[in-house]
Amino acid sequence: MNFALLSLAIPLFSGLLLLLCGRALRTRITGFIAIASTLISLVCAWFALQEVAAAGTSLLLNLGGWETGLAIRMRLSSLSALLLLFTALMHLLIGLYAGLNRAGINRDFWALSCFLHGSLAALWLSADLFNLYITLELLGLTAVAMVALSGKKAYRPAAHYLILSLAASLFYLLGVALLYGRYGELDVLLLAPRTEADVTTRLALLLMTTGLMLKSALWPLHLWLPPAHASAPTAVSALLSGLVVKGPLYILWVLWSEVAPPALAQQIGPVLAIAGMIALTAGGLSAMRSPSIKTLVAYSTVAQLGYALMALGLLLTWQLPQMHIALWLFVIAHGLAKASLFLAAGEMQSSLGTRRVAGLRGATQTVPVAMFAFAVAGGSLIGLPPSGGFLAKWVLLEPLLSQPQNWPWALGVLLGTLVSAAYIFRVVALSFDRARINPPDINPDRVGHWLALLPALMVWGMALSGEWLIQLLAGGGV
Amino acid sequence: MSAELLPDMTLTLLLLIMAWGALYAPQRSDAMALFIAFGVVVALIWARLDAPDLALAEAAIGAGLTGVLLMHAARALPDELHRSNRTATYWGALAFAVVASLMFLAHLLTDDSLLNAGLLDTDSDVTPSLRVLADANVADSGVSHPVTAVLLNFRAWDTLLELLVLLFALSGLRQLFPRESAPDDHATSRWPESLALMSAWARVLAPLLVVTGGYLLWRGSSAPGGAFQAGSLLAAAAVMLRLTGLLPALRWSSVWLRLSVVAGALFFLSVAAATAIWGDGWLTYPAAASGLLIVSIEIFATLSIAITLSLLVIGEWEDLRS
Amino acid sequence: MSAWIWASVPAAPLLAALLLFACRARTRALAPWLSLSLLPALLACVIGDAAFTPAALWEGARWAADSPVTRPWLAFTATLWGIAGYYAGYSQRDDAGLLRFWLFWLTALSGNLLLIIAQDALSFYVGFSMMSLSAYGLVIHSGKPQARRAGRLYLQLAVLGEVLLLLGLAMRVHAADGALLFADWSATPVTPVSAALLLTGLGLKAGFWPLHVWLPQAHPVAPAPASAVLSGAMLKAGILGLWQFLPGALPEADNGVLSAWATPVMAIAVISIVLAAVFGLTRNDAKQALAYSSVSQMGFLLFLIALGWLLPGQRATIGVALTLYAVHHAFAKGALFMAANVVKAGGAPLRLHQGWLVVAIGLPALALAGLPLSSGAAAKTALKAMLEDPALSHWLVWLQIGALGTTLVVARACYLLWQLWQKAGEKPAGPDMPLAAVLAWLILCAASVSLPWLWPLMQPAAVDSLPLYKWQELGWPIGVGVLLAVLAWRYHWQAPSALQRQHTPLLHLSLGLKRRLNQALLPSFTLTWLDRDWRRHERRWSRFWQGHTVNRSATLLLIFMIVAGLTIFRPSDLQELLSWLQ
Amino acid sequence: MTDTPLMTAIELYLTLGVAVFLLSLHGLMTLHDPIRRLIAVNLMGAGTFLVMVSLARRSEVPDPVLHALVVTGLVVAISATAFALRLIIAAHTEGGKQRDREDRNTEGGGKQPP
Amino acid sequence: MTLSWTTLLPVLIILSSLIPGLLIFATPEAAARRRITLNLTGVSLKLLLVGLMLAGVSQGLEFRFELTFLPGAQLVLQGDALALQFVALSSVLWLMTTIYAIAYLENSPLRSRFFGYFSLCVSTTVGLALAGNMITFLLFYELLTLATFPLVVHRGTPEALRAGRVYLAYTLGGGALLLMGIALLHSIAGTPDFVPGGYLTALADEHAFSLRIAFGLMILGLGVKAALVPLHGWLPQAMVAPAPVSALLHAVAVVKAGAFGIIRVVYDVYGIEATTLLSLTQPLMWLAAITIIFASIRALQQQDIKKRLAYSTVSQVSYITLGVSLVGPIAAVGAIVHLVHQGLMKVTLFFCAGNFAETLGIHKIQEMDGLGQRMPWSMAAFTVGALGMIGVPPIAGFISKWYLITGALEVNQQWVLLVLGGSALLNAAYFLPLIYRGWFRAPPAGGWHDNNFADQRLETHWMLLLPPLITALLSILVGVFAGTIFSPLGWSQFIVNREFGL
Repeated sequence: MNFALLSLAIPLFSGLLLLLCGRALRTRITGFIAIASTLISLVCAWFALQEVAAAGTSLLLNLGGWETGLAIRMRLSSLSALLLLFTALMHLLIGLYAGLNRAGINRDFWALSCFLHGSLAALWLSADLFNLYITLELLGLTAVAMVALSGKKAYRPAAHYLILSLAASLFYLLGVALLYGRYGELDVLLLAPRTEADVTTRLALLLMTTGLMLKSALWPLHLWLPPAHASAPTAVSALLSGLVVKGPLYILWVLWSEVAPPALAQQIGPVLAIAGMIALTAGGLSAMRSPSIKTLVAYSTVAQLGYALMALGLLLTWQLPQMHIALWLFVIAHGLAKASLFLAAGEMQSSLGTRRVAGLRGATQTVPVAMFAFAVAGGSLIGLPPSGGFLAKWVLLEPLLSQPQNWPWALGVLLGTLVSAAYIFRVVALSFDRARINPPDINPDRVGHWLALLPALMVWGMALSGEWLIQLLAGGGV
Repeated sequence: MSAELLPDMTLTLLLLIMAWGALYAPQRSDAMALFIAFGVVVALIWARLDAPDLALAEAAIGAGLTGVLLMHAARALPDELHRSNRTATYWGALAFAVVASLMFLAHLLTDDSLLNAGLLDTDSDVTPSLRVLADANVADSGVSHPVTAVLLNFRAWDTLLELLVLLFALSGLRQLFPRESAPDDHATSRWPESLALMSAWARVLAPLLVVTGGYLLWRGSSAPGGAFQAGSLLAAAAVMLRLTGLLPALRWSSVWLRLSVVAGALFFLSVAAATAIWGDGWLTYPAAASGLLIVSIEIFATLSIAITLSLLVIGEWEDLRS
Repeated sequence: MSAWIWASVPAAPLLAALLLFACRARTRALAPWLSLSLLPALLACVIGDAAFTPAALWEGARWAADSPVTRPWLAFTATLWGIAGYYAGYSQRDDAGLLRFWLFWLTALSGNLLLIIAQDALSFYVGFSMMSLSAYGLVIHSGKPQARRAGRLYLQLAVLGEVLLLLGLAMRVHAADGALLFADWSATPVTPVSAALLLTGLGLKAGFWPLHVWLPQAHPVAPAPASAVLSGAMLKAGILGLWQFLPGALPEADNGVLSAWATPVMAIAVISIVLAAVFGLTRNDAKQALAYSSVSQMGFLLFLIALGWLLPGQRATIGVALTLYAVHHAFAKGALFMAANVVKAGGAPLRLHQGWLVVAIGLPALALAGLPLSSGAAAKTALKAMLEDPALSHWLVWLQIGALGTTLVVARACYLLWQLWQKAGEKPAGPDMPLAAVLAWLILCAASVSLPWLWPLMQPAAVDSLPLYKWQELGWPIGVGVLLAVLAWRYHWQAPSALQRQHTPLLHLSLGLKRRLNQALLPSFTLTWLDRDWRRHERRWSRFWQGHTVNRSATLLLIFMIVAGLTIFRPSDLQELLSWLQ
Repeated sequence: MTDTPLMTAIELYLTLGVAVFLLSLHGLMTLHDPIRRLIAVNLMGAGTFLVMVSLARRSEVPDPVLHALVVTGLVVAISATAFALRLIIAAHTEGGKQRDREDRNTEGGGKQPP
Repeated sequence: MTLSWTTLLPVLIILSSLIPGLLIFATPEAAARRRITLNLTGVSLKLLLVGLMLAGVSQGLEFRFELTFLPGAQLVLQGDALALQFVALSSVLWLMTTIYAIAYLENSPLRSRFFGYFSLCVSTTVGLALAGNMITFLLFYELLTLATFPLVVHRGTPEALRAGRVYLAYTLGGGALLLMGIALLHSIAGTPDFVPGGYLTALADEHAFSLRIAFGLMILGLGVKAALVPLHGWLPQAMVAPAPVSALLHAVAVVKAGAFGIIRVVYDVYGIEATTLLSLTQPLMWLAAITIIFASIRALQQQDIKKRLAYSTVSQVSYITLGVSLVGPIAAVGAIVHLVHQGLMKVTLFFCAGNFAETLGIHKIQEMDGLGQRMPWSMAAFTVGALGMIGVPPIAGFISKWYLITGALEVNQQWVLLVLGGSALLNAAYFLPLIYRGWFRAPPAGGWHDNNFADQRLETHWMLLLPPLITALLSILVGVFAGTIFSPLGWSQFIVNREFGL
C-alpha cells in the first residue's frame, strides 16, 4: 500500500514544489523534475502492482487509522494498481514528448500535469463516494486549466467544459447525498452489501450515472469533448483523451458493479450498451466528416468510449467477468493509442502548418514518422491484430458470440470497427496524395515525431503481454 | 399547515423567486443582484437548519466574495451578450423540465416514495452509520467541535484534496494571463471610482474582518467556525482592501506569496507523508499531538485559503504573473 | 531407345520452330528445309515399335502409332505435310509475315502428329488444340478481309469445338474410372451426353454437315499448301478422334447408345455427301468448290465411323476402310488444292507443258470421283464391301449419288481451275517456282494412281476393285457426271445467281457475336443513393449540433435521465409502452 | 414521527432543494448568457447543499458529517466559480471581441467544409 | 519451448524479407545499389530457406513455432505441405517481381518506400501461408491489407487514392467479418491448429447454426480478398497501381491470400466431413460459379488491358474456390494446383502488360495492334499466359482445368462442366482478340505513343523482359512436366492425399 501512496504523493509533492519554485527554476529543469517524479511514481506503481498481485486480493487502508465506517478508505486492487501504472506510464510518455519536442511547452504544464497525475492516482485509490467527488473536481479543474494552456482560442471550449463539468459534479454530489441520506454510509465497500433497489437508491444512481457520463463524455453527453480536446495543446489533448475521461468511467464502473444492487444493474445495462453502440457509430461518423485533424481525433475518443460503455453495459446486463476485462483493456489500449494519435496529429499540425485534414496531403512523404505513428495508433483503434485494441475487442467479442441471442451486440462491434477504419484511413489515404503536397516547414521536428510513435508501438506490443493483463484483471479485479 | 412553517414557507418562496430572477431577470445586473440576495437567503436557511458553520461560510463566500466576482464580471462583459432566450428551445426545455419534475413528484408522492423509502427515517434505523461513529469518536479527534473533527481528522483526506482544489483553480486562473511580459494595456485601477468611496468603510471594516477571521479560526476547534470560514473572511478583507487600493498588488514573483498559497496543501501533505513514514499510517495523527497538528494545519490552511481566494476573486496579471 | 522416336515425332517440328525463331532473319532460305522435321515421323512409321510413356506429363500418357489405323495415318499425314511444306517453302516465300506463317505451320504440324500418335485422351487433346489453334494462323495468313472473316468464324468454332471436346473427354475419362488410354475405353459404355459432346466437338473439326460452315470459308482463303494440309490432314484429325473416342462398344459393355445413333449419323453423313456436292456446284471459286467437295468426302468418312457403331464386330475391317479412304482423300485433295496455286502461278515459269498439267490435275480429280485403278476406286470398294449386308444395301444408292455429286463438283473445280489458268496467262508471270517444288506436287498427284499398287494395305482393296462389274459400279457415276459436266459446259449451265451469291449466314452470326461480345452484356449499376442529397442532409444535421454546447448537453442530459429513469424505475411501464407501440 | 413540524419543514426544504436544482437545470438548458449559466450551476449547487443540510437536520442534533461535506462542497464551488467566471470573462474579452456566431464555429467542431 | 532450427525456420523465412524491408525504409532514396543488394539478398535467403523447408517437409520433418498471444489462441507458425506450396510460389514470384520492379521503377520517386512495403507485403503473405491457426491467419491477413495499401496508392494520384479507398473499404470490411467469424468459431471450438480433416466434425450437430453463420462470415471475409462476386469491386480499381504491384496483388499476395484462406477453412478447420454435413458446399459452389461467369463477362467489356486482366483474375481465382467447394480429392488437387498455376500465368500477363505500357505507352486493347512485331518476346510471353488462362494445353492452366472438370464429375456435379466450359469460351473471347491484335494486325501508322528502348538490342529493358519470359516458361514447364513429383501438381497431390487421408 505504501508504494501506491508513494505513487500518489510524489506527483503531488513535485507539483507543489514546482508551483512554489515558480520561475526560479528553468523550464528544462522543471520538466526534468516532473518527468523524474513521474518515473519514480511509475516504479512505485509497478511495486504496488507486484504487492497486490502477491497478496492475491485487494488491499484496504483506513486513512487516519479510524475504524472502518468512519475512515475514508483507500483500496488497492489489481485493477487500481494497473491503472496507477497506466497513468504513470502515460504521463511519462507524454511528459517525454512535451519535454523533448522542439516546440516545447508552457512551463505551467509541468505542475498541472503533476497535479493531474496525483488527482488520477487519488481517484483510482479512493473507495469513498464523497472522496471520489473531490477527486472528480480536482480532475475537472486541472483538465480545464490544462485546456486553457493553449491560450485564447481554448477559453471558450474550456469554459463550456468547466460549466458542464461542475454541473455533472453536482449531479453526482446530489446522488451521493441521497445515498448517504438513505444508508448513512459513504464507503463503497460498506455500501455495497446494503443497497436495495428502492426509489432513493434508484434516483441517486440515476443522478450519479448521468453526472459521470457527462464528465467522461459518454454518448449522448459528449458534446463538450471535441472542441475542448481539440483546442488544448497537443500533449494536453493526449492526456485528456487518454486518461482524464477514464476517471469518471472508473467511478461509474465502481458504482454499478459494486454499489448498485445487481437487479438494478441488469436494468440499466442495456441502456448503457445501446448508448455505447450508438456512440461507436455516431462518434465515428462525426470523426469521419470532421474537417480538422484534432477534432477528428477527439471525436474518435467519443466513438472509442462507446466500446467501453458497451462493455460496461453488457457487464451489467449479464454480470460476466470477461466484460470487466474487456472494459479495462479497452481503456488501456485506447489511452495509449489515443496519446499517440494526438501527439502525431499535433506534430503533423505544427510541421505542416495546417489544422485541416485536407492539409495532410502527402504527409507520408513530408512527415513520414508522424504519419506512421498516426496509422499505427489508428490500427489499434480499429482493432487490427495484434494490437491492444484487437486484444480488447477479442475479449469483448468472445462472450458476445457464444450465445446466438447476443449476436446483435456483436453487430455493434462490427459497425464500430468499420467506422473507425473509415475515419482513420480517411486520413491515411489522404496522406498518400502526391498530387497536391502540402509542404512542411523547413526542418520538421524528428524527435517529436518519433516520440509520438512510442505509445503506438507500446499498444501494439500490448498484445504480447495480453495473457498477463487478462490474468491480472481476471484475478483481483474487484 | 401550522404557523411554525410560516418562516420556512416565506424563505422557500423567497428563495424560489430569487432563483428564478437570478436566472431569467431581463437585465443581467438584476440577475446578479438577485443571485447575491439568493446567497443571503441561503445563509438564512442554513441558520434556520441549525448549520451555523455553513451560514458563516455562506455569508462570507456566497454573499461576499461571489458578489465581488459578479461585479467584476458585470464590468468586464458587454451587455449585449444577453439576449432574449424565449425560443423554441426554451419551451422545449421547459416542457422537458416539467415532465422531469412531474416524474420526480410522482415518485415523491407514491407509496414507494423518497420520503417513505428511508430517506427521512430517523437515524435510529440507520445503524451503524458514519454519523454515529463520527459522534462517538469526536473525543479522540483532538478537537471538540464535531464538524472540525470530521473535516480535519476523520475526513482529513477530503480536506487535503479540497485545499488542492483551491490550488488547482488558482493554477487554472493563472493560465488566463499567459504572457510572460506585462501587457501594455494593463490598467492598475480597473475598478470603478465609486468603489473608492468604500475605502473609508474598508479601513474600518477590514481590520474587523481580520479579527473576526482570527477569532473564527481559534474558535473552530470547539464551536462553529474554522479554517474555511476564517479564510473566507480574511479573503473578503483582502479583497476589500485591494479594491480600495489600500493593499498593494500581491506579486507572484514573491516567494512568500507562492509559499503562502502552497503552504496549506504542502504542510498538510507533509504531515500525511510524515505520518505514513514515521507514524502509524497515512494521516494517522499521533494521539497526543493531534490537537496541535490540527490547529497548525488550520493555521496554514487559513493562510492559504485566504490568499488563494482573494487571488481567485481579484487576481490580475500583476498578482499572478509578475 | 526406339520409344524415344515417338517423343521426337511432335518434338522435331517444335524444335524446328525454335530454330527458325532463333535464325528468324533467314526464314526465307530455311523454309523449304523445315520439312526435314518430319523425318522422325516417317522414321517412326518404319521403325517405331515400343510405345513411349512420358510419365512426366501425366499418369497414363502413351505415345505410339501401333494400330493398323494410326500408323498409316501418321505416314500419310507426315507425307502430305512434308510435300505441302516443301512446296510452301517456295510458293509463300514472298509473303509478308513469313516467320509467323512458319511458326504456326510447325506448331500445327506438331499438334497434328501428336494427336495421331497419342494413345491417351490428354495427349490427343494437347495435339488437337495445338493443331486447331495454330491453323488459325494459316487461315488468316493473307490478312485480307475475307481471310479475317473466315478466320474469325474458324476460330470461334474451333474454340467451341475444343471446349466441347474437352468436356466430352473428361466425361469419358470419368466413365472409364480415370483411365486415359483409348485401349481401356472399349469396355466403357458411352453416355449420350458425352457421345454428343464428342461428336460435336470433333465434328466441328471434321467438318461434315451441319458443322461444316467454317470449312468452305476457311479453306479458300488460306494459302494453297495450307489449304492442302487443312483439308488433307487436319480434317482427318476429327475423324481419327471420333474413331478413337467412340469405338463401337463391346457387346458386354454396350448400352446401345452408339448403335442407336448409328442410323441418324449415317443419315447425316449422306446429307453431308449430297448437300455439300450441290453447294459445291454453285461456287465460282475453285478452292471453294474443292472445300465443298471435302465436306462431301468427310461425309463418307463419317459414314464409315457410324457403320463401325452399327457393326462393332467388323471394327478392324472398317478401320482399314477408313484409313484407305482418309489416305486417298488426303493425297487427292491435297494435290488439287495445291494445283490451284500451281495454276495461279502460271504455266511458263512452271516449265510444265499444258498437257501434262491437265494430266497431273486430272489424276487426283478423277481419283476423287472413284476412277477405277486409282486410290479412289480402292477406297470406295473397301467402303462398299461393308455394305454387302442386305440390311444396309439401301445406303449404297445414296453413296453412288454422292459419287456422282463428287464427280460434278470435281469437274466444276477443274473448270474453274482452267478459267484460272486462262486468267493467269494474261497476267505477268508470277514468282519463279523451282522444279523441285513442282516435282513434289507432281508426286502428290501421282500418288492417286501409284498408291493402290505400292502400298500393301491398299493393295487388297485395289485388287478387289479390279473386276469389271465393279468398274461399272464405280464408273457410272463418273460417266454420268462427266456427261453432265460436258453438257453443262456446252450449254453454259450456271447455278442460279441467287445460289452463287449465297453466303453462309454463319458469317453474319459470327460478326454479330463478336460485336455483341464487345458490348455491355451486363448492366452496370451505380449506387444512386450515394448522391449529394445525402451530403446535404448530413450537413444540416452537423449544423444542428453546432454551438450551444452547454444548452444542448443539458437537454440531452435530461432526456437521457428520463430514458434511463424509465428503465430503472419502471421497466414494466417501458415494456407496456413498447408493446402498445407495436 | 414525520408529523412533527420540524420534519415537515425538512420535507419542505428537501423539496425546495430539488426544485432549485431542477430550475437551474432548466436554466442550463435554455440560457445563452455564460454568466447566467454559471449562476445556474451555482444555484444547482445551492439546491444540492440544501438537500444535504436538510438531510443533516433529520435528527435533533444535526449531522456533522454532512455539514463538513457541505463546507467542503462550498469551497469547491467558490473556487470553481471564481475560475469559471474569470475564464468566461477571458473568453469574451481577450478573445478579441468575437461575436457569438463566430464563436459557434470554433465551438461546434463538426463544421463542414464549404 | 526449445529453440531448434525446425522451430526457428518459419520465423526466419518471414524475417528474411521483413528485415530487408525495414532496412530499405531507412535507405536513402539515392542509394539504389544498397537497396537492390538488400532486396536481392533477402530474396535469395528466403529462397534458400524455403528450399530447406521443402526438403524437410518432404522428409517428414515438422516445422512449428509458437508464441503466447490470446487466451486459448496462440500465435502459431508451421510449415506444412499446403503452406509451403504457397510460400514457394510467393518466394519465386517475389524474386521475379523484385527484378521487374527494379527496372520498372528506375528513376521514379519514393522507391525506398515502395520496396520497403513490397518486402513487408511478401513477409505478411509468407506469414499468412505459414499461419498455423485461424488467429495467426487473421493477424497476417489484416497486416497484408495494411502492407498492400501503400502500394496500391503508391502513385499518389487522385485515381490511385480513390482506388486505395475502395480497396480499404472492401478489405477492412472483409477483415472485420473474418474477425467476427473467427471469434464466433473460437467461442464454439477454441482455436486449435489447422488439422487435416478439420476439428469441427464432432461439433457439427450441436452447433450447426452457429457454425454455418461462422462459415458464412469467414467466407465473406475471405471472399473480399479472393474477389468473389459481389465482393470483387476493389480489384479492377486497384489496377491504378504500378505494374509490379498489380502483378503481385493479382498473382500472389492478395487474391491468393483469400483463396488460400478458403482452402484452409474448408479443409483444415471445418474439414470435408463437417462442411458436407452442414451442407455448406453448395452455396460456396454457386458463389464461385457465378463469380467465374460474371467476371468473365465483365472482362469482355473492359477496354483497358489491365482491367481486363483484373476481371480475368476475379474469374480465375474462383476456380480455386470452386475446386475447394467440390470437396472431392481430384477437384481439390485442381484447386490447390491452380493456386500456383494461376499465379504464374497471371504474373506473366501483368509483367507483359507492364512492359507494353512502359515501353510503348500502351494501355488500351485497341493500341495493341502489331505489337508482336515490335516486342515479339513480350508478346509471346503474353500469348503463353493468355492461352494458359483459356486452358490450352500443355500450358499450366489446362492441368488445373482438367482436374477441376474431372473432379466435378467425380462428385457428380455435372453442371459445373457447363460453368467451366462457358468460362473457357468466355476466356477465349476476351483473350484471343488481344493475341489477334498483337500478332495479326498491322502496327499503327503513326507509331506508338512512346517508343522507349528503341535503340537497344532487346525490345525493352532486360530486367523487364526476363521475368515474364521466365514465368511464361515456367507456366509451360509446370504444365508439361505436371506428372513429376516435384511439380506443383505432384505436390498438390501430396497435400490432398494428406487431407483426404488417402
